[in-house]
Amino acid sequence: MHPFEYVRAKSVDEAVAALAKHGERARPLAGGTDVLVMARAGRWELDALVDIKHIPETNIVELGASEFRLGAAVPCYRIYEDDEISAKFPCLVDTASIIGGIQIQSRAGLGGNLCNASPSADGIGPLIVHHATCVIAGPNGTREVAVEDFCTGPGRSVIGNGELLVEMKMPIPRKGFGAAYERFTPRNEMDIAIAGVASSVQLNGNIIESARIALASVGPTPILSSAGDQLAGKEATAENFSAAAQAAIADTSPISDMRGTVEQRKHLVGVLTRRTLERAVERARENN
Amino acid sequence: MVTDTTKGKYNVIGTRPIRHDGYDKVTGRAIYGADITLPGLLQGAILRSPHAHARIKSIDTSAAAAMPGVHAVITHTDFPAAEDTLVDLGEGAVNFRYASNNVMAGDKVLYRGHPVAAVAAVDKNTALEAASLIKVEYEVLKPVTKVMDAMKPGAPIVLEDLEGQDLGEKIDGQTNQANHFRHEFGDVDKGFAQADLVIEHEYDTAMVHQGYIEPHNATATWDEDDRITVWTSTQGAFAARRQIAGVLRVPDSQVKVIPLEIGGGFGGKIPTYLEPVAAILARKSGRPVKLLMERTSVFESTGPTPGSWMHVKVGVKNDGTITAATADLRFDAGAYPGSPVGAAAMCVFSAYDIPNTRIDGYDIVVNKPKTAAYRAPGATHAAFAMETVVDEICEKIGMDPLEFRIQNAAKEGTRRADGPIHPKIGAIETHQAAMQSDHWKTPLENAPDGKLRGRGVATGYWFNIGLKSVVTIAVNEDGTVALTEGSTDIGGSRASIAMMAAEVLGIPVEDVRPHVADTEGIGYTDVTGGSRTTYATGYAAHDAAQDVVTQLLERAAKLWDVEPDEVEFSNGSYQSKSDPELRLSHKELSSKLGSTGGPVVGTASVDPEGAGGAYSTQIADVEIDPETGKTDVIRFTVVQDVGTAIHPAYVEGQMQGAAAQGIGWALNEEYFFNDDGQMVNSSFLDYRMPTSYDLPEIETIIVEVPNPGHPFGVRGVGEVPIVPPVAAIANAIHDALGIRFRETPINPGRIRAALEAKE
Amino acid sequence: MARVFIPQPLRKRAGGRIEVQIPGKNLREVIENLEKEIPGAAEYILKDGELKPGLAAIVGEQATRQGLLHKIEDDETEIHFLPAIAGGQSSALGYAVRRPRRLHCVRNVSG
Amino acid sequence: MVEKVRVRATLNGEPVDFLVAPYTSLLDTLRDELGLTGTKEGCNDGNCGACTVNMDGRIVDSCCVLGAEIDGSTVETIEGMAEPGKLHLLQQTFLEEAALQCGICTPGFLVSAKALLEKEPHPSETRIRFWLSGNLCRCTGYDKIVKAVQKAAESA
Repeated sequence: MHPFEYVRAKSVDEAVAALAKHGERARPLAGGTDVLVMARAGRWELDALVDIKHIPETNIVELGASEFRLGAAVPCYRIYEDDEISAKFPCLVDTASIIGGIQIQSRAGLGGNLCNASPSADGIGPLIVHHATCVIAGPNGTREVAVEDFCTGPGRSVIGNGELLVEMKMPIPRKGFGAAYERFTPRNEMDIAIAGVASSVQLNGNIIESARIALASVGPTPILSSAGDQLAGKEATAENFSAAAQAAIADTSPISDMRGTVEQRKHLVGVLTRRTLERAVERARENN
Repeated sequence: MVTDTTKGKYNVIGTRPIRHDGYDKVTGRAIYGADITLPGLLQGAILRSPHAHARIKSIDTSAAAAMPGVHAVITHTDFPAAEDTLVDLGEGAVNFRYASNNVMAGDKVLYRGHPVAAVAAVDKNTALEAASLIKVEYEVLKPVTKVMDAMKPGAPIVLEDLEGQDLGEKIDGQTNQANHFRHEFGDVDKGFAQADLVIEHEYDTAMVHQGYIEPHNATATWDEDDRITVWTSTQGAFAARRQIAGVLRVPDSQVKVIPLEIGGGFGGKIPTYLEPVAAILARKSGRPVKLLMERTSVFESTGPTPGSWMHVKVGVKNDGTITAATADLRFDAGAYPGSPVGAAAMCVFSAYDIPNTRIDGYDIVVNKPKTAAYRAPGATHAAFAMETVVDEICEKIGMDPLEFRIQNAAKEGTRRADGPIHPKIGAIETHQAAMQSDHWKTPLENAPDGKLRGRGVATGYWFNIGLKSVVTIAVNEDGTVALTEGSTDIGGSRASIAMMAAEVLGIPVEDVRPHVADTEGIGYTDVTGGSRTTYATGYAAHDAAQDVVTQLLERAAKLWDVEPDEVEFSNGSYQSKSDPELRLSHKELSSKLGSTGGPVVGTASVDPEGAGGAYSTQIADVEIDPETGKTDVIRFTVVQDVGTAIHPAYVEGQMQGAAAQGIGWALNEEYFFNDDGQMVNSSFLDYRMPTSYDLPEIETIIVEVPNPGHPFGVRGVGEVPIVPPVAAIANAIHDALGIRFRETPINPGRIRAALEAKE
Repeated sequence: MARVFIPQPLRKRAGGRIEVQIPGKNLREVIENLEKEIPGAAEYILKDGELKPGLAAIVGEQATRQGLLHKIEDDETEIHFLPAIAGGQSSALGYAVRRPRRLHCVRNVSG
Repeated sequence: MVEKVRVRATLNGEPVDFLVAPYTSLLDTLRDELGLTGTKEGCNDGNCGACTVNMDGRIVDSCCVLGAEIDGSTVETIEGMAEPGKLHLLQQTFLEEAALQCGICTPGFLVSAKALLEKEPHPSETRIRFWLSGNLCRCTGYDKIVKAVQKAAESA
């Protein structure tokens, strides 16, 4: 492993400055559960890791009147151990409680999961279906990017040299909103999704006003499927969910590898789309 | 019927004391191989081949050697030419030339992860950085990783100088077939003609790893007197010594191996990998050198158990009598000859009494790491094939699978299909106990909506081994004893060995202090493997304790001025036959040793022949989500004849641990190779061993049919419980889905594909 | 006398027989006499006057640990010669390499 | 050459002050720099839990933490679990229930289980199995480990 420096940033500006100084040879360090493993495996050659866990902004967990702000360094456990967040964002609990084991969840968070930009990330789909926006700080100020536009390829994102994901923000769900995430893995825990689907619906009676469906592990990036749009205005019925599942499958472009085959992944997307829509609708009805 | 021979018969045996080494292990004080440190210690790193099969054109180590902090860089040219000879290692044998080539490649790399160079430096990171500076020029060759591909004409040749054998005849020309042997009894054609039903199938299993949590490690010094000392994690210090000495071409006595605590082995820590490399680095640098293996290398470069292709055919009459059976077993040995196909052949039909049998075994080299033992090596593969055929037979002729197994069971006097006659065994008792288990008697509950449930049963045989063990017992003046043994303790054997000594001496087990010695602290002792430790080292402990008793009888006689035969020993007391007043406990007598001739030390060296065989019958309930192909094991019972359970808690632990490994093997574990022959899932993340959240409680039923070949009736217990699980799970999945799987792992992808084909 | 079961590779030379009755007080004598009955048997079983590594001789029901000195107690004693494979480390019989040759040895470690 | 960094932390209740290379993991820091070898390496990539330690009240895989990161933190390892002369209840139940075989995973399991019982004194079997899923054991099949945790919960 190439020897790197450890920089503990106390502010966003300090972090941005440290990242900018080293360009491609620096990475932010949040949970470390991916970045340290990859540095050790020689995936990146780094001169510096910039610890962002001591910056107030990246640690924010704020349930406002209209917006939920989640700092980029907030570890998974702070989501599922917070009753209020758990009640309002059960879909985030779905994902936060299955990323790694308890040890990983003590450190890893959705921000790191996002920046890691893995096609199989469990955390990105749920953010997409919650209409989350990424707040990115950089040498030239702050910009915002929709989560679905954040990843640009396997392990690649819109984050440029010197830039730092500070927080994700998303609207507080209105009444009639429900979301759910489910992945398929051969083991019950400690595994990588062969396929994952996050679904959200805004329900009015039995009519789906709007829906979002995001897919994991079936393309080079997490995918915001068009299947959600097709559900808009339709009734929450098994037939419509099946149609949405077919539409979701059509949006995938999976590969066959050690974790699963193209056929298996497409099939699983269908199953999980149906299941997460059912669960999202259930939650939407509870949230009335 | 669970026999209950132990209860009430013994004072110590059959109880559940706290193990002697337990305190160190729960407090973090126990010293494992990676924990050792020495003054001036250097850290090593190994550069390994990225290719599965390639010719090494050149190695340039100059940049690494020039790096500050680097003390030694070595390649195969630093190794002596190893002897081309097969040497007995107790449990198996080793060819030093292959062993040497395996720890450091010569002109060819034979598998991904094959070591090509090594570095010793001031710290781990410097060593790793230096290793990355070594330039190796390869000519990449086409690899072959599957047995059947390696047997095809025109297949890439793995070992250019291998002389293949086929039924005793040398094979002309280059080949990947190291050997083909056959066992044949009776007339199989006649037997199949007598059958009303003949079932035959082909099987294909993936390579799997033992998955011990502690990676391999070795620390070595090579002093000015040419004395080599190695601290390592090994299943056998003496076997390690022989391998190290063989590769280094020095006499065994020049090498001292100090076995430290061992973090799991299951057969995989019998071969040495890092030890000779650390020794040569130590010699070249003049400093102690430590090598720790990365997890990726543990998968890619140590000894997993083979992938296989098998064909099994069984004929049966409508009344359930087996008339004939044949097996064709083809195992990949890895890069060098020596798969466990011989053991597979010994076991494949050994749970049954079959009049006409033929077994063919093939040992095939491929571009994969050299296989090593893994808990009853070969038997799990064989049982997967045989036991799923038997399940199909039972289904077709409408017979209860346990009744069928009892009707056809091997018993004392039955000839095994590989020749020898079974001694006293407990196959029938094990099946009967399974039949009477709560699990078997409780019908499977209906599955929740959308799920399917099934139950499967399978049985397994393992022959167990004896081999050499030495034990000494020194009596302290306070009545406690120090027990020294050469068997490394992986799963609590210090406790079971101490218990047998305590039983003989009539003292509490806490008064026995067991200690595992290095190769200069005890006589030659074979590896902890083959389910032999509690059997053979326990046998030695029994005999050494008897030796102590004999000597203490003489001391008592001396004290009382009578002849030794006038003193008797019972229940831990020495007493005069003629004068009931003359009576001393072990403890009292121990305090008088100084005045009767000095310390008493009992010793025993054994090489017992009566290991006997063991059977395990297991019941699995599964629940399957047909939409995703996910299988959950919801109930699992292991029934096993253990002879005599010395420490029942650790016997159960062996049964449970083996079952868990077997469940992982059945459902998810595999070496996944890409087209270039590279393993692409060499991490715990993607290798997918079961976690606590993947398994149910594993119920255990201990059956005790004492082994007449052991003073306390012990049979080996560690290996046989991994034999049936894969077949039991496959049979349960069939029960749930109506589909037979003949490949492992039976993972969700395979189940989905089969369901789709069925739809 | 002992009942010697002919290993498969020797069966052709044994005229297809599966077992033969061979005299001998101990295993060494039995093997010597087996060689007279089936030429080549000793070469298959022995190396440097001892049982070959990688080969297990079963005398009675269990692999012998006494080797060639194992006494043959009665005429019904069975003898089998099997690949000694308990732990995978090893191998079946007869592994050899075609061209024994030296590895590139620049410097002998102990020299 | 990257300079070492100074770290001040509380380790098993004692203040520690040391220098460590910034790229060194907490696992290697504990084992190689501070001599606490009770924390074990199994995979070095966060998938086996053998290196589990408690950092500021949360269990973490110490291979996925930098030694430099613990500056200002409180860390507890297996070495800090027993009081002098007295085992922690979980250590005792692990011994009584034969919940260890080779013992290499045991420190990690104990540190994990301790954190669970401190948070949830009476977890269900399912909850125990879920909580411990980040700790791999290859010897026991987990059965006796789960029972030892249950026993400790019952006798607390």
